[in-house]
Amino acid sequence: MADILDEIRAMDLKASWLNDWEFEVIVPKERIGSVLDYLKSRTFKGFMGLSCVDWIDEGKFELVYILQSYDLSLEAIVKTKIPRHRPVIESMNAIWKLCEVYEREMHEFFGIEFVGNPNLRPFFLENWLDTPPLRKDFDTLAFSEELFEFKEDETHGINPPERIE
Amino acid sequence: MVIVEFLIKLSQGFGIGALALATGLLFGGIARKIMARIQRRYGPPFTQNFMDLFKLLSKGSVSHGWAFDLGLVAGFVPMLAALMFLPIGPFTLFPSDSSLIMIVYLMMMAYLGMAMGVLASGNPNSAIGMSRALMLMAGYEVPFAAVIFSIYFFSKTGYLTQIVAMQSGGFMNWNIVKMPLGFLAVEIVLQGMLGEKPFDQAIAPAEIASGPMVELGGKYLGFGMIQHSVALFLETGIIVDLFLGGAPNFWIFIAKQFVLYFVVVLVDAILPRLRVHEATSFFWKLPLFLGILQAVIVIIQGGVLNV
Amino acid sequence: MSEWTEIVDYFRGRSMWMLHYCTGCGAIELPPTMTSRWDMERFGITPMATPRQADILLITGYLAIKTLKRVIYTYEQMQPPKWVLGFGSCTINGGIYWDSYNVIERLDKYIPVDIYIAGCMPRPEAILDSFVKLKEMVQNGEAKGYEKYVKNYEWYKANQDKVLKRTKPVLERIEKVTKIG
Amino acid sequence: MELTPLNESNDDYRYYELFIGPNHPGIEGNFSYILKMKGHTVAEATPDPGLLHRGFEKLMERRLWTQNLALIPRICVPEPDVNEVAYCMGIEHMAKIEVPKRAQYIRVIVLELARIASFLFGVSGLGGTTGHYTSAQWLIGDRDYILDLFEWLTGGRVYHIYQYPGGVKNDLPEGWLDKLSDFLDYMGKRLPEYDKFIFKNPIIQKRTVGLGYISADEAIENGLTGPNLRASGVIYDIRKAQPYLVYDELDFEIPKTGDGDAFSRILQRRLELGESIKILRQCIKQIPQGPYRTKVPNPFQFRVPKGSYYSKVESSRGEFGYYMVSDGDVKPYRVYVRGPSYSIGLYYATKALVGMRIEDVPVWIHTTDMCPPDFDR
Amino acid sequence: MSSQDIEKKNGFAPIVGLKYLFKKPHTVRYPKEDLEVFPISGNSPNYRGFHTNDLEKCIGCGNCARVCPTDAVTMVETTDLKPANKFAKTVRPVFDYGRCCFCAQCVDVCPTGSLQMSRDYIHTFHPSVSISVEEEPEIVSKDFIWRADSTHVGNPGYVRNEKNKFDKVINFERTAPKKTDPAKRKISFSKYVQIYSKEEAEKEASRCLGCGACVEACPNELHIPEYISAISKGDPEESLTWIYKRNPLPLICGEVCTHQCEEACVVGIQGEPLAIRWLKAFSASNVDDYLKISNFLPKSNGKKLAAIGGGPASLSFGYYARLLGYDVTIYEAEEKLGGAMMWGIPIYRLPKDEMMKDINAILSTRIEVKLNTKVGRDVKFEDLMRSYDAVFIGVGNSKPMTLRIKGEDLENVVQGLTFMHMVNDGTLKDLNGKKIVVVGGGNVAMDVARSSVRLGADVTIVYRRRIKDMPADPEEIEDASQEGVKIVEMGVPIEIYGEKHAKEFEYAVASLVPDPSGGRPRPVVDDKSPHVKISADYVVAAIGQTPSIDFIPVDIQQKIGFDGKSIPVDEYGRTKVKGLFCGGDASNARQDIISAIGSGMRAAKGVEVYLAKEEGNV
Repeated sequence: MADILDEIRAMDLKASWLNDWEFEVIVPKERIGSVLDYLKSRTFKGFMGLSCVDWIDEGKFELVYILQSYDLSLEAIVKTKIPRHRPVIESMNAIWKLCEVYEREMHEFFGIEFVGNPNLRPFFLENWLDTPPLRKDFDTLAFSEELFEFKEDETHGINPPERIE
Repeated sequence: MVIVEFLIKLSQGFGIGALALATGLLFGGIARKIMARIQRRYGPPFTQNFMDLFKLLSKGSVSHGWAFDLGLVAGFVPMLAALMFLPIGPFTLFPSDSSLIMIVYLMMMAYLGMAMGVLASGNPNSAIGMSRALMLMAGYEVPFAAVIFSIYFFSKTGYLTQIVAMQSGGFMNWNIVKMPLGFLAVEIVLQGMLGEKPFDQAIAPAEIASGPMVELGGKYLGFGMIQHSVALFLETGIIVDLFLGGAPNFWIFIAKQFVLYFVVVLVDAILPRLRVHEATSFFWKLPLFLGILQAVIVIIQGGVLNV
Repeated sequence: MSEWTEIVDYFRGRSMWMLHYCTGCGAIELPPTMTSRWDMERFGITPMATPRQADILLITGYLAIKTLKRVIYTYEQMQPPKWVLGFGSCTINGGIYWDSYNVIERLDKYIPVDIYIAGCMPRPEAILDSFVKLKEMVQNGEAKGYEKYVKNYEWYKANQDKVLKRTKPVLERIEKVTKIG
Repeated sequence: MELTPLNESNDDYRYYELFIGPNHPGIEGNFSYILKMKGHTVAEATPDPGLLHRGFEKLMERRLWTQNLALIPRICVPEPDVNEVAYCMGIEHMAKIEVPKRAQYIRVIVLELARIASFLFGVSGLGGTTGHYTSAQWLIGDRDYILDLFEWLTGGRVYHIYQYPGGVKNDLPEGWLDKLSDFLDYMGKRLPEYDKFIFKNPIIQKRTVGLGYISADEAIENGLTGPNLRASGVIYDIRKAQPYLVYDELDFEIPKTGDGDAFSRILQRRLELGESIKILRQCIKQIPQGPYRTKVPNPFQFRVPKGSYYSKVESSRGEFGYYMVSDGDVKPYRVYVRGPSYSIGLYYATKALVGMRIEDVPVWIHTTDMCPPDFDR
Repeated sequence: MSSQDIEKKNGFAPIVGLKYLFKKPHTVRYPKEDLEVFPISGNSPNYRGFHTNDLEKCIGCGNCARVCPTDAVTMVETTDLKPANKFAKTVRPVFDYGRCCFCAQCVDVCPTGSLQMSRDYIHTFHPSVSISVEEEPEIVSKDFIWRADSTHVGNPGYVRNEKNKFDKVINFERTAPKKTDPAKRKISFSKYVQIYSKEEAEKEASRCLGCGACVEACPNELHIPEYISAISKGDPEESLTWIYKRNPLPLICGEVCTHQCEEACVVGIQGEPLAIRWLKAFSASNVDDYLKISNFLPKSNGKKLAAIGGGPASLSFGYYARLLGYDVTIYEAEEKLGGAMMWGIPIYRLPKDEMMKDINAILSTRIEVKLNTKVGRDVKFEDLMRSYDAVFIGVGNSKPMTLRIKGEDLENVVQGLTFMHMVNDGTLKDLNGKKIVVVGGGNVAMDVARSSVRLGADVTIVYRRRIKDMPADPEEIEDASQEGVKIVEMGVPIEIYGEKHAKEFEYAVASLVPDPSGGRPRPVVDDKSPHVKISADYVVAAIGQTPSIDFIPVDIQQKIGFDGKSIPVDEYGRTKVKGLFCGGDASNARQDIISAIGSGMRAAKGVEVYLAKEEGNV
């Protein structure tokens, strides 16, 4: 089992175990397609999910592909970072057709462009005109207050004791 | 005198209508109670259907055009008309005109009228539902026709009053004893006619959101409900007349109807719904087989053996 | 005439058909309420498949913006008299999703609500209790939300449009979303 | 709605659109498929999710790690406990918290009870769609007994909010295990009745056998998990393959059906229900005494060390996963929820529904036991 | 049943369902019937329904409001209750059931156990037809907001009371710092309490709920939640930044503060309070360069200030005045800075190098110090008043109170502070085998007793009331008795016998009479009280002291209204004389270091206010 990690490392990629059944691979953006393709050929056939993390301080989006091997009982977490200001990455729908819907979701929630994905229409949201909502710079409370017209009392009624500073 | 007679007939007609409606609603209510028991609960009061109907009639309603309204009337009136020719116990409004063919024809008219109405609503669900209802009708009318044929052949008459009269004189004279297979086929057909499971494809709430009824609301649904209740009374009544020897008085008539309906309800409670083509092909298999077998037996009995 | 109204109201209260529409997570307590353990059919309340036939609309919890649109359609399709029940915290003041970008805060800004039930989510007992209350209200002629809707249609419509027909971003954009092509 | 022919000149059929959901008794929850119909047959299915979208992933970033425990059960309403357990297990892994044995047993009990409840709920949905209302009434009625158990244990019927990083919130109440054992006896009596009433029912079989067949390879390719995958013949269960909690100490099997059709999907669930009862009986026998929670810092000071982890639990619908990222603060940096119904409901359905007759659509939906809130989030 | 068995089709199998036609339904006919499955009828015994709150027990800490994931809890000012204790706030939680998700996290985090949940859960509201649509949302949401009180208390549900308080998410057990064994520590003056290790500190800090009840209890209102939170985060530097905002002597306070905050700590209501003091010591001892993290920027505005006395008040005054840009000169009569901290506190509690770390940090802000310069003797007070823009008096209390009994003027009958001075400056080196009687129950008494133990003496403390009434820290008392100090309760000194030296000490065992005015019970000696004599080589009276401001001319003394016990000042430390400020024990109600620091800081602010006003006048 452990040799899969050696194989990946031999490809000049960073990989490490997270626990007995899970390892993560950090892949540069350009090689993501080939790495996923390789993993799929190495029994990682199940595509479990695609997530994205907004590292706003770094100015990067981190895409996280979660793959499952039913033969090895292993989970592979493949991560890649793309710049935040022009988030473009190739679509993986050539490898997994179902990647399409996950990418559509990430496009909607993060504004990431997936080149080669034919279907990036609005999905969960209707008539969304603001910043994609899962970005860190989107303030959901402010949005809610503005759109649904209610005001939040931030102090909870507690007046801080007056102190001489 | 003619006028007086006409008025009497008219009021009697109204009486029959009201009676059929009340009985149908009551049956519906009791059926809900029975269903509830099988489902391990108490269920609504048995007068619930009356309250539902009253409420529906008092509710606002939306029409979908003249065809919609007309269709509903066309669905409702033939059903009432058919009722007028049904021998209810000893009583028949038009004793000389209780032709079975006419009643069945009027009933079909009612369904077609209904079809016209709901199709006018333009909702695809009701279109699907109606096409299903008609397909189902094509299913059960065939075995029903076979059984009616047997009865015609057996009784040598098409008038319900005469068929009832022929069965007088005790249980052994009832057609159910003489034509048990036919009765079985008709009981299955009744399940389909009443649209009870496994033959409720036409309404199928989870598939097509109650089918034809999808656009019916308020008073329209109320009329639908009246129609259904009258149909319930009419259809069970026909079978009572055909197979259970009619009845010496009204109460026994209702009791017999209820026994028939009770079986329908029990089956309804334990079976799910078939696909529509499965249902139709089912009617063309078992009930039709039974019906034809019955016809053959009758023919052999009457024609060949000449019993 | 008033006797007649009373009679009508009496039967309306005894026969309330609810729309079978699970708008939110409170709907999970509806199956138990509908079925054998609690059996709401005892009160003459049955689920109905289409809004045309329904008398009561249950807003079972939060409404996403997308659902709000459907709910308004549904509500407008229902025939008067019709009543709306607001289930749980979410319909009253936003509930646990008070800060969510996709969930409305107060239901009665968009459609009139006749009765609110506390709880997250309300237990079957609470639901039954509210049905009994609603029945009494209907029979006393107190539940007139649908008339309110007609009377104040402009106000409701304005509120609905504010949420549903947005034409420009709600918040000032901090960063421009990059789009290609 | 009008019966408008769509402009497809090369086709003689009249296409029309039909909405299955959101306001439709045939759909699970508040979700919608827009079907393009050709007669009674589906020509194209488009899922229309988002009707339950609440932005959980955003809201979680705004709340403390433990505050989220009140939020996450709502991601999958019929089976909320898997969320809590998966989330807590993820936190425990990242913060390296040991969970006492007793707590792990209690978690297994809760998970398996939830699995039974979810089965009853799911199959009752099938009863509802096929018009087999009696079975729906029975199953939901019996599910209520499980909710009673939960209510006694946790104080809430549906949302238990019972798990906590490090264990469970409180110990089993006195007499609870006896009550559980009584319930299992009751289920033992009821199961043969279900079998006769539902599974042996010729019409149920007629409606489901052969419907929506999917092969093992296809199932993997389309991201199916859990009973849906196993029903296609891939015997993979996280409880066995990557045992978490104390599943490796318990003796149970993964039943094999493997026909890949709708009937084998519900049958798979039914057989797993038997295994769940077996597991529960073992738990009652084996549960050790002792502490039930490792004390962790209080909510305001509870910081999870920097890192990320994908924690997963075998729910009754499949693999429920939480991908969590922490930047070492009191609030999660990012939580991504992988709902088990996502791939089947939003992707595979668009393939599977095509060519299906309208009456089979709700049946198919209910045999896959999809749960819209878990992909709408 | 195997899978093949189940799979077998059977057309008659469903008939099994019909048997329920004749069985009793299992419906619960609510509202006629109730559930009967739990030990009690109705919903479960620990149901999470509406909240109840014991308003008298609640202290208004607001933890419920902060932990609420739905923001449903608001703390609202109330006027109709009397507070549970002196630290209790008057705010009480109000719940918005248009928000609440009944998760019970508020109950789990309630430190007093006053907040609980009931089994009641039904509340419906229907807006009346007459309400206008614009008002309706407000009216509806208001109807679901109410203060949790005892309305539902008769029907308890999800309860976290004394019995199952450990199910709460609060950690009630303190991580005690490592202490040297009593047998070992009683022979040495080296420090016996270890400062927390990083792990211990983080563990202890992680118990903090962050409610800030301690802030109001602290005489100087330090940013306690913030700095504890920073420790819990593993960042002692950030922690010290917070501390330094209001306390320039963190390590000293970390070691010897009277920690009022810990008395107020809400965790202490049902468990052990946080060791706030030790945590402060942890962050101070883990940072080397204070000034770097305190963001001190040397600047000067050309104004000059003088501070009389080298104790904590003056040091604090000096630091904050420097922060504002003033040039400060400290006049200290002794040879070392520190005042009471230097001479009054034994080194096993406060090693001198730790103390100097704090003091040197302050001095490195370029404060001028004039040691061995006693105002009144070496410099004239009037000169100071003339040559400086403002003068701060931080002389502390140096005039001891007397026992007022016979034999007090004997040799070897000394005052507590004098005794400690002798210990600290090394004049008293050995008390081996000597018997020492300490009169008093304060921290000074403890210091005297325990220092004497370390010098080899056999010590008895005689106190007028019970041990639990002693003003000294409970921890100190416990440590003292561990070290073998005998404590006599309710001993009222009667007489000291001896010719030249004290030989015997007599006290009477009093009985306690409740104080009618509500204070602590008073010891009363009557004829029946037994009298006890014990032999004593030293009698130390540690019963308090008063300020001595003889260096101030009498007319000014009168002007500022000195009554022999304290100097009256306003909140900015201003006396009634223009340009004269006062702080520390001389003017404070509480006589401890942190109050002194606070008064020094306020006086620095007061100087700013005063001088700004002066300039405005010009």
